[in-house]
Amino acid sequence: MSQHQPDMISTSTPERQPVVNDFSITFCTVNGSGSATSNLTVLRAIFKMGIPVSGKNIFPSNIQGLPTWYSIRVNKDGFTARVEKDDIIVAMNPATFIQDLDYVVPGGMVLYSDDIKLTPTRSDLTYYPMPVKQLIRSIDITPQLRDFVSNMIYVGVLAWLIGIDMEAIRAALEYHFKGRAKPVETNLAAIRVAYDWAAANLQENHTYRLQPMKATEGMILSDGNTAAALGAIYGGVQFVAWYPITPGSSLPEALIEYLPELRMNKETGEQNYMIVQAEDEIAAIGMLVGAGWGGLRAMTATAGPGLSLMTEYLGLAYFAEVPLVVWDVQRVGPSTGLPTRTAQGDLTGVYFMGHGDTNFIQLFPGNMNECFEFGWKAFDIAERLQMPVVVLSDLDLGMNQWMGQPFEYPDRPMDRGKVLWEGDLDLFEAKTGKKWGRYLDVDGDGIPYRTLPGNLNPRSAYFTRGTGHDEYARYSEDPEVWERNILRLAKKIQTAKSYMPGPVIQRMEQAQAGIIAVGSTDAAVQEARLKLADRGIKTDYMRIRGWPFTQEVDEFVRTHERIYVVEINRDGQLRQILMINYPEQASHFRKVARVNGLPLSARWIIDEILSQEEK
Amino acid sequence: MSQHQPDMISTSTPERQPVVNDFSITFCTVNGSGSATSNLTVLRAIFKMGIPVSGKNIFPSNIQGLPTWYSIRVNKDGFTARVEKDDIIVAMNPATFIQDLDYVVPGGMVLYSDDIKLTPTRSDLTYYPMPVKQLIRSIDITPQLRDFVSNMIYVGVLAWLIGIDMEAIRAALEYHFKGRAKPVETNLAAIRVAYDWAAANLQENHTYRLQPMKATEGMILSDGNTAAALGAIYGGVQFVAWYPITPGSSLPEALIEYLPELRMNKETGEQNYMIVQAEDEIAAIGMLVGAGWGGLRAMTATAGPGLSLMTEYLGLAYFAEVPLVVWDVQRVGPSTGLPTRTAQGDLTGVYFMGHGDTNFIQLFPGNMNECFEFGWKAFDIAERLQMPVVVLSDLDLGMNQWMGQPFEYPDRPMDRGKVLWEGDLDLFEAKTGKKWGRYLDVDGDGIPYRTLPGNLNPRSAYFTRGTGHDEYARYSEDPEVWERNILRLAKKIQTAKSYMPGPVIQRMEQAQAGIIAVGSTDAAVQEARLKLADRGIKTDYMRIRGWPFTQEVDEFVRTHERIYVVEINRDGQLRQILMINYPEQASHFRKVARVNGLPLSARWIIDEILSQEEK
Amino acid sequence: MTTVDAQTGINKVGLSRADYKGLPSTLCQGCGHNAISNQIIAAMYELDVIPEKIVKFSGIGCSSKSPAYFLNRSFSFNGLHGRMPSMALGTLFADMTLKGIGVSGDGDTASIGLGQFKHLIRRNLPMVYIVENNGVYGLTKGQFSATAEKGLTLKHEGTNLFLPVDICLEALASNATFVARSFAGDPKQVKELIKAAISHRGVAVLDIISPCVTFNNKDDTIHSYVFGKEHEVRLHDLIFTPARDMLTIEDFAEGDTRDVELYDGSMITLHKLGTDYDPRDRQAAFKVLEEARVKRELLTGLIYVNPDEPSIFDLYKFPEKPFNRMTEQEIRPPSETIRMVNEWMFSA
Amino acid sequence: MTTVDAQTGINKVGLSRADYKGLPSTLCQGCGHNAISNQIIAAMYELDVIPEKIVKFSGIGCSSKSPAYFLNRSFSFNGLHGRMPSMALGTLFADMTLKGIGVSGDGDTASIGLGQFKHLIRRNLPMVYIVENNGVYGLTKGQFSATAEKGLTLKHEGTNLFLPVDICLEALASNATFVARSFAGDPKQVKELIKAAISHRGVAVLDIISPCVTFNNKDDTIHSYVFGKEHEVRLHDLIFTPARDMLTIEDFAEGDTRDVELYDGSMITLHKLGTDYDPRDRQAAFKVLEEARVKRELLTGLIYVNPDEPSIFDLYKFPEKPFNRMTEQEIRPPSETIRMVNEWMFSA
Ligand SMILES: Cc1ncc(C[n+]2csc(CCOP(=O)(O)OP(=O)(O)O)c2C)c(N)n1
Ligand SMILES: Cc1ncc(C[n+]2csc(CCOP(=O)(O)OP(=O)(O)O)c2C)c(N)n1
Ligand code: SF4
Ligand code: SF4
Ligand SMILES: [Mg+2]
Ligand SMILES: [Mg+2]
Repeated sequence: MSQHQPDMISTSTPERQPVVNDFSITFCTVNGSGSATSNLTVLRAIFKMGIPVSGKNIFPSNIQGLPTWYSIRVNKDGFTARVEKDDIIVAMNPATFIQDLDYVVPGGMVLYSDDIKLTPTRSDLTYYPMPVKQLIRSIDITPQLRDFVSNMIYVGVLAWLIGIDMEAIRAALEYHFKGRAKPVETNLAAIRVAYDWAAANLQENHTYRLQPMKATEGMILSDGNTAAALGAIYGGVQFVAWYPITPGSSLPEALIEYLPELRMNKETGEQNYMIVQAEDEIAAIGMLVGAGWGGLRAMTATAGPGLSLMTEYLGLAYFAEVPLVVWDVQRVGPSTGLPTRTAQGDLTGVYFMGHGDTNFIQLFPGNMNECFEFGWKAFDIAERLQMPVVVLSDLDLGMNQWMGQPFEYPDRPMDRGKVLWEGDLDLFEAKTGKKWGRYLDVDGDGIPYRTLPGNLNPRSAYFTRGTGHDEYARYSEDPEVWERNILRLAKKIQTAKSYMPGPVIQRMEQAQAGIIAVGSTDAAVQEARLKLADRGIKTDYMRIRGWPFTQEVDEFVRTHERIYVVEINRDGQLRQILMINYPEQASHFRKVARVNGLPLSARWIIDEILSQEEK
Repeated sequence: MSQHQPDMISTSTPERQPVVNDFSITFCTVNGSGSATSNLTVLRAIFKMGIPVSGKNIFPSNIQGLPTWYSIRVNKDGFTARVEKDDIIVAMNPATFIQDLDYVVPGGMVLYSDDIKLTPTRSDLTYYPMPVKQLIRSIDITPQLRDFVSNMIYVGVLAWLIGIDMEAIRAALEYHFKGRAKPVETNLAAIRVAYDWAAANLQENHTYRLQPMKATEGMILSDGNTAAALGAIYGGVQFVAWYPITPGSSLPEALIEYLPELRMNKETGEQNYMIVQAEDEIAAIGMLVGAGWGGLRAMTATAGPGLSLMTEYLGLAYFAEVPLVVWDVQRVGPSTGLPTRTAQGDLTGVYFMGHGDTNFIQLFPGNMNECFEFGWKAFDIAERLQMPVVVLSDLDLGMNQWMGQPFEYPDRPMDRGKVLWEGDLDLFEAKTGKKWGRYLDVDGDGIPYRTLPGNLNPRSAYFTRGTGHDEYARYSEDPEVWERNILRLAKKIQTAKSYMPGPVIQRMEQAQAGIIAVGSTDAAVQEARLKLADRGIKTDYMRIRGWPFTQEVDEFVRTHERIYVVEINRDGQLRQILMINYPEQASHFRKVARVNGLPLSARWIIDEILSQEEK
Repeated sequence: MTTVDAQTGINKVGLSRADYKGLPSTLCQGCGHNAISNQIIAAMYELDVIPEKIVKFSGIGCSSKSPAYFLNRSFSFNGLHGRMPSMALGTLFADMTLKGIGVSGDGDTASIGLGQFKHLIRRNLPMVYIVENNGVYGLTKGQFSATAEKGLTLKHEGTNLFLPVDICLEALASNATFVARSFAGDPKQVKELIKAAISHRGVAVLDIISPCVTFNNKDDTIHSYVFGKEHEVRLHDLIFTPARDMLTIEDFAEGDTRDVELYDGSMITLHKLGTDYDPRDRQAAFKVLEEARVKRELLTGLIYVNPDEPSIFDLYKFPEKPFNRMTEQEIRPPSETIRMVNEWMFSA
Repeated sequence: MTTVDAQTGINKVGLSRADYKGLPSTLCQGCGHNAISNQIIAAMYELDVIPEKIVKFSGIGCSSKSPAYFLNRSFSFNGLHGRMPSMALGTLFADMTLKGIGVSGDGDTASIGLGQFKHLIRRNLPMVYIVENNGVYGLTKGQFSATAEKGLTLKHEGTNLFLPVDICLEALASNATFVARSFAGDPKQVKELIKAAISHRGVAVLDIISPCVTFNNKDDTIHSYVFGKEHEVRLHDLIFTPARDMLTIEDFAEGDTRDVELYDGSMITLHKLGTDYDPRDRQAAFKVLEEARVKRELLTGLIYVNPDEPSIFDLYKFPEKPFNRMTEQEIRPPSETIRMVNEWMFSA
């Protein structure tokens, strides 16, 4: 048994230095086969070894039997963006075997199941056929489990080849199986068998090696949706209505999982929150409008098609000044698009959503920690401004595992905004000398005071509607009343600026250009900047975290003549929003945008910027 | 009996020249009282006298009992825009009587029903109390009709006061009652009684006079929605699905009225069109997507809330390349807004509608004749490009009566776009050397060829979906396939430019600024320009008629340093769209935008531009 | 059987009838919807309801405007066309001690809103859901709604060719726990049904034929006053007695009546008219509806009730304090917990 | 009783079974939906249907993907979640000689799509509407749909607390003219029902229990294979005979069967099993559904049919030529007419 297909390729591996903690592995499998557990185990074990790592799942929109790729990038410097080529592939899917080889760097390694009888097309790779069936037979498990556990074979072989620590693997499995000994041991047994087989049969090849570090110490690993759900729980979420849709679903599903843990009275079994799976997204957002109006911290999570269905109700929420939070975990659109692939294509759609003059507050979390942070902060902003807030995450951020610092407990008390209860109405009148009116702007910030249903003060009730109304919530078609009200709503957007999270700005000395991005492209942009700097192109970088833009954004835009706007969509949507907000600087912005379902790579960003710089 | 409240005001009318064919009358009534017939009769009679006239109905969002105003502007120069003050009011509504007086110019006339016992607040007006009840009693009609016919009293009095021709009135009534003698005579009788009473009892006052002209010869009078419906019929509309909403409804209702006349086989009773009142707007647009895909010329009409509900389906239509036409007759939004008032507030909403990268083709009819023209042209564009087309009209244009040239029969054959029937598939292959694929761009213009259900060629069927697909309509999640397809869709927008109606440009010598507008503000802009010129501010004017913008638009934008963008919304939406399309010139555009439910007046545009010019 | 002081006109909670009024109606004179508003006012006044404990909801339409014309002292949300149910659900979770009254139209409920209507019923949210059913779209000036009778001809629309949606049948099919039909021209019945509805444990659907005098009131059409007057067939005469008045309950001849006790102990007394109809029998309900349809009768009364089925509030354990009065301390987990949460995240 | 040549496997329109196939399924192995696709293929093949005369429609879900897996030679539109009915209506007007087959899921039809589903039925559009009912959202990985049984527990979602929507009852309440329930584990019945459905004059609703082997197939749950096998109760055995084969119709013992003649002259023969169920009796249909629910039986068969009710196509007079083949001359009024139109516009 050798690591080559004996009769087809030269056995000489090019001499080179081992690559340590800096390579990428892709697992090519079919979905529904249980490979997710194996892949996550590898990811977590590497993380446990203290080595920076990231994982991205490229999966099909079906349940079982189609090609799936899981890519793990190991990078000692902490780069976590997608790379375009793999150093190692674990090729388990005969259907894609030949194409999968195309994505391996010269000199890379190919682990594959030896029942794939195809002839590899490349001779510059090292092949490791694995006797999966044979090895699995040697383990004592029920036939039903066999299929699932077979995926552990490649974990074992890989562990031996690149040096994954066995204790780290055990820790990963224990985490995955929530400490249940049985599955942990079964899977470990399979891994050991494979490991031992590899040790006995394979030639050592130190091309790619893992070496323990301390770079992940104290860090955590989470997907953005779970982080967002937890953040929302710390934000005191009280009402959740949702309708299943990829990649939004796992956010409410994390709420279903964690709310009982953190917000149910263990003794009485009483819950101080409600989760409703609605009949569709119109109903979900309708419930939020009702709940937000009623004074609850209300949220949903959805994706493109669901968001589009929410258009009418969000217009009402904007106009009737109802706080609520929508997480739009973006996938590729328009229409059903690529439901299991990532994009940043809903920016302008959200900005201008619906008929009439609306503007929606947007938050752009750029990493898993910000998902947590905006999870609670979004409520503060929504309630303070009495407006819907749309948080634009994406599939890559929301569904993939990311390293991050531990979640931080909110650093400030909740901001419940301007709410008047029974006694407050008199205080209001005493203080302002005015009769309270639901839409009366006494503070000059555009934000009126609201009362909530259940308030027993006979003067507290008011009539809410999507039609014209005056300061006292009375129906009105008066032209002046309309204009006054709609301009006050615009003023709230001005006010909003002081409640929005500012951008994250990173500068380089003598930067000759700027880069602006939002959200999950951060990792790729960070990496691209360093490599561009190596090529002599120094850049300042601003990652915007919300709209309306704060003053720092104005400043950055004003002070950079040439700004690359990096984003995952066709039309350069962030750039369009910037142009509208900064007409004087509109020509500063350059488009670095594409959408093909994959997270951007640093490589592509570098090439794009280089080619534009050359012009 | 005198024309003054005897005990309150001086009887001396200021001496002045009679104002001929240049004044404005507002009828202040309550809705549901039948005043619409009277008001339209006045409008039509003046039109019949050859005098340019326009009428605007400012009505409430209920059915009966609330204030309504109908303003008629008589202008010998053909200006039809709303004016801010009235010369004459006919005050029939006690509830608004006092406020209504505020809108009359000094020296103006007030006709009112003498059962309004309020004391007028202004002494600079001439008052004409009318004994409506008494006069109506003298006519022989059933009590049920009495209320309706009483509105004819003010027609008679007004006719005597300003000189409306009796034959013209008869013509107007005959038109209104479709020639039925009974109601014509009843109403005429009431008018005559009032006319005679006025002649006998009122002092002649020649402040405002009508003098027959020939300025409307050969012209017609129609509202935009009727014009659009008729245009659509000449466009061969085959399938209409709609859901009632103001101000959209009267468009499909005109189709219900006129389609049987023009498109039903009189002998067999067979109709070659179908009209469905859907259960809501989602269903309406869904039916259009089905029908458009099936090869029918399919259309709907709606307004803001309905449009918002169509968001998801329009995204599918864009992506699956389904031709269909949506008339958005704009009213004031966001949300339910002011359902019976006009606005141009859906421009950016439509431009960016829905999730993912979409762009929707927009048409902006600027007058009733263009409603007719775009009624048929929209189908040509939609089918040629295999895309949805949204026509943005508005309440003012759609529901008010406008003078115009007679409708012109389409000047070109229908463009049904690239459709292949049974035999065409072989021809396609012979010509292109390629197997036909639904999304194959053989012409390089981004537009593929389509087949239609019912095609019996076994190679004609294909699978349509909102998900990723390749040139042969096969499901695909391949990144390159996605990108290729979405870029081809963008190319269609480029191609579209050559099918779009160009702008209407009017220049002045040595113009120092430009004006850009769309749609129904045309009348006000035209008037403002002339008056601005009188004040020394010369302008070039471009009325844009669609997006994507044609080359003439590029040219105009490039060659004007200072461009006022006039529109009826809060955020300057047309300006935002211009900024996105012309980043290099983004700072050229100045905002002249407001929304309060009323059509813009020339006065306001002049003031806005003057004050900005001064800066 | 009210507890109003005959002299002062003040009820048990110290309010006069005026305290239950709304703004002057802007609907057409004679509109059935106004009659219904008046009965809501009367019912709430006579039941000693505290207006602040009611929240009003509506969609869009003439009917949906009517919450402005009753209970000025109650909060109200006039939302979107056809989508009131979802909104009501969200709000009622904000304070589960409140009771919702929703007013919708036939267009609002049976055309655009059919899905939300039925899903609301499925969730059995405690609220009164009134459909002011006139077979037509009033506010948009007289188009067919989905409850328009087959064969009805309207001015601009031609003739309706489709069978009507039967609101009560739809409610039943969705397992509604309280289904009644009434007629705006039968104010007493409307009032008693509203009283019973507000005391019901879950969603109470009232399909009230409410003529549109402007667009659909021709004598021979089923949604007109004249037709209703001539063709109304009451299943029973019905009297509602609130729990607190049970002592004063009137005595009827044994066998003449049938009592239905609601969850809160209040009682609906049904006087037989003709057959002995048992509104707890779901199959019977399907049957009488079908028969009435065939006979073209306007069948009114309490068609079905299941007083015991748990409402959505009963399916979970909630604290007594209204959600919307909870403090930060109650809804933000304590800071100690964050450590544990981070441990859940495979912290390294 | 097919007309396929036993030797060549070629049917009357010259096609082999392969001509009715679709692409290889990407659904899970064992998914009920695949079983149904196979029966659609068999039914169309045996009925000698020309595939180009069929248009397929679907919403979104695993079920809604399945049109890709049968009838490759038919046009197909896989539209939006819950909104297939409207789309189908538009398309079928393009060529009224075509017949539609819609495939939906229980989420697609009973959750998001309930309104469109019911309004489609109200319009009685001639098409087959199949709900592949598994009580769960397959494609989004196992959440409750509105047909999920009360008490069902799913991995990430907890326990369902609400009563299920009954697709057949909903269809009946909306005056459906053809309502059947079947089970993917009963392929013969599925096939015969599909044959009958495609010959029906209006909309034919087939609620087919179709187990989701991945997310909802526990033995004791009503949407599972095992439950279906154990609890299926057939109302009758049923055989469809197309009009053209009426001569060859098999002879059954008098009294054993009940025949239903469809509008096109084809015949459904029902063999009695137990009671003599008349599927033309709407009240009986309500009743058996209710009884089956109470007994927790999987009742299958033709629940209701009204073969004569006109379809939406019958309510208007249309020319024979398909709309989508009409020429400019046919749909643009001649130029002479413009003058008249301008006169209508009060031309001065
Ligand atoms: C999404 C949307 N579509 C259409 C409308 C226009 N609209 C307003 S009221 C109404 C119908 C109301 O009918 P119904 O519910 O029967 O109430 P009624 O006026 O008859 O009481 C419609 C279609 C709207 N407001 N929103
Ligand atoms: C508007 C919208 N919301 C949500 C989704 C996500 N989604 C896809 S399939 C599906 C449910 C499908 O369930 P069902 O109809 O029962 O089909 P099954 O997969 O069980 O066959 C959902 C919610 C979507 N595609 N569109
Ligand atoms: S139009 Fe009809 S429904 Fe509306 S207020 Fe008038 S009578 Fe009532
Ligand atoms: S997930 Fe369920 S419904 Fe979907 S294909 Fe698999 S078994 Fe079928
Ligand atoms: Mg109605
Ligand atoms: Mg399902």
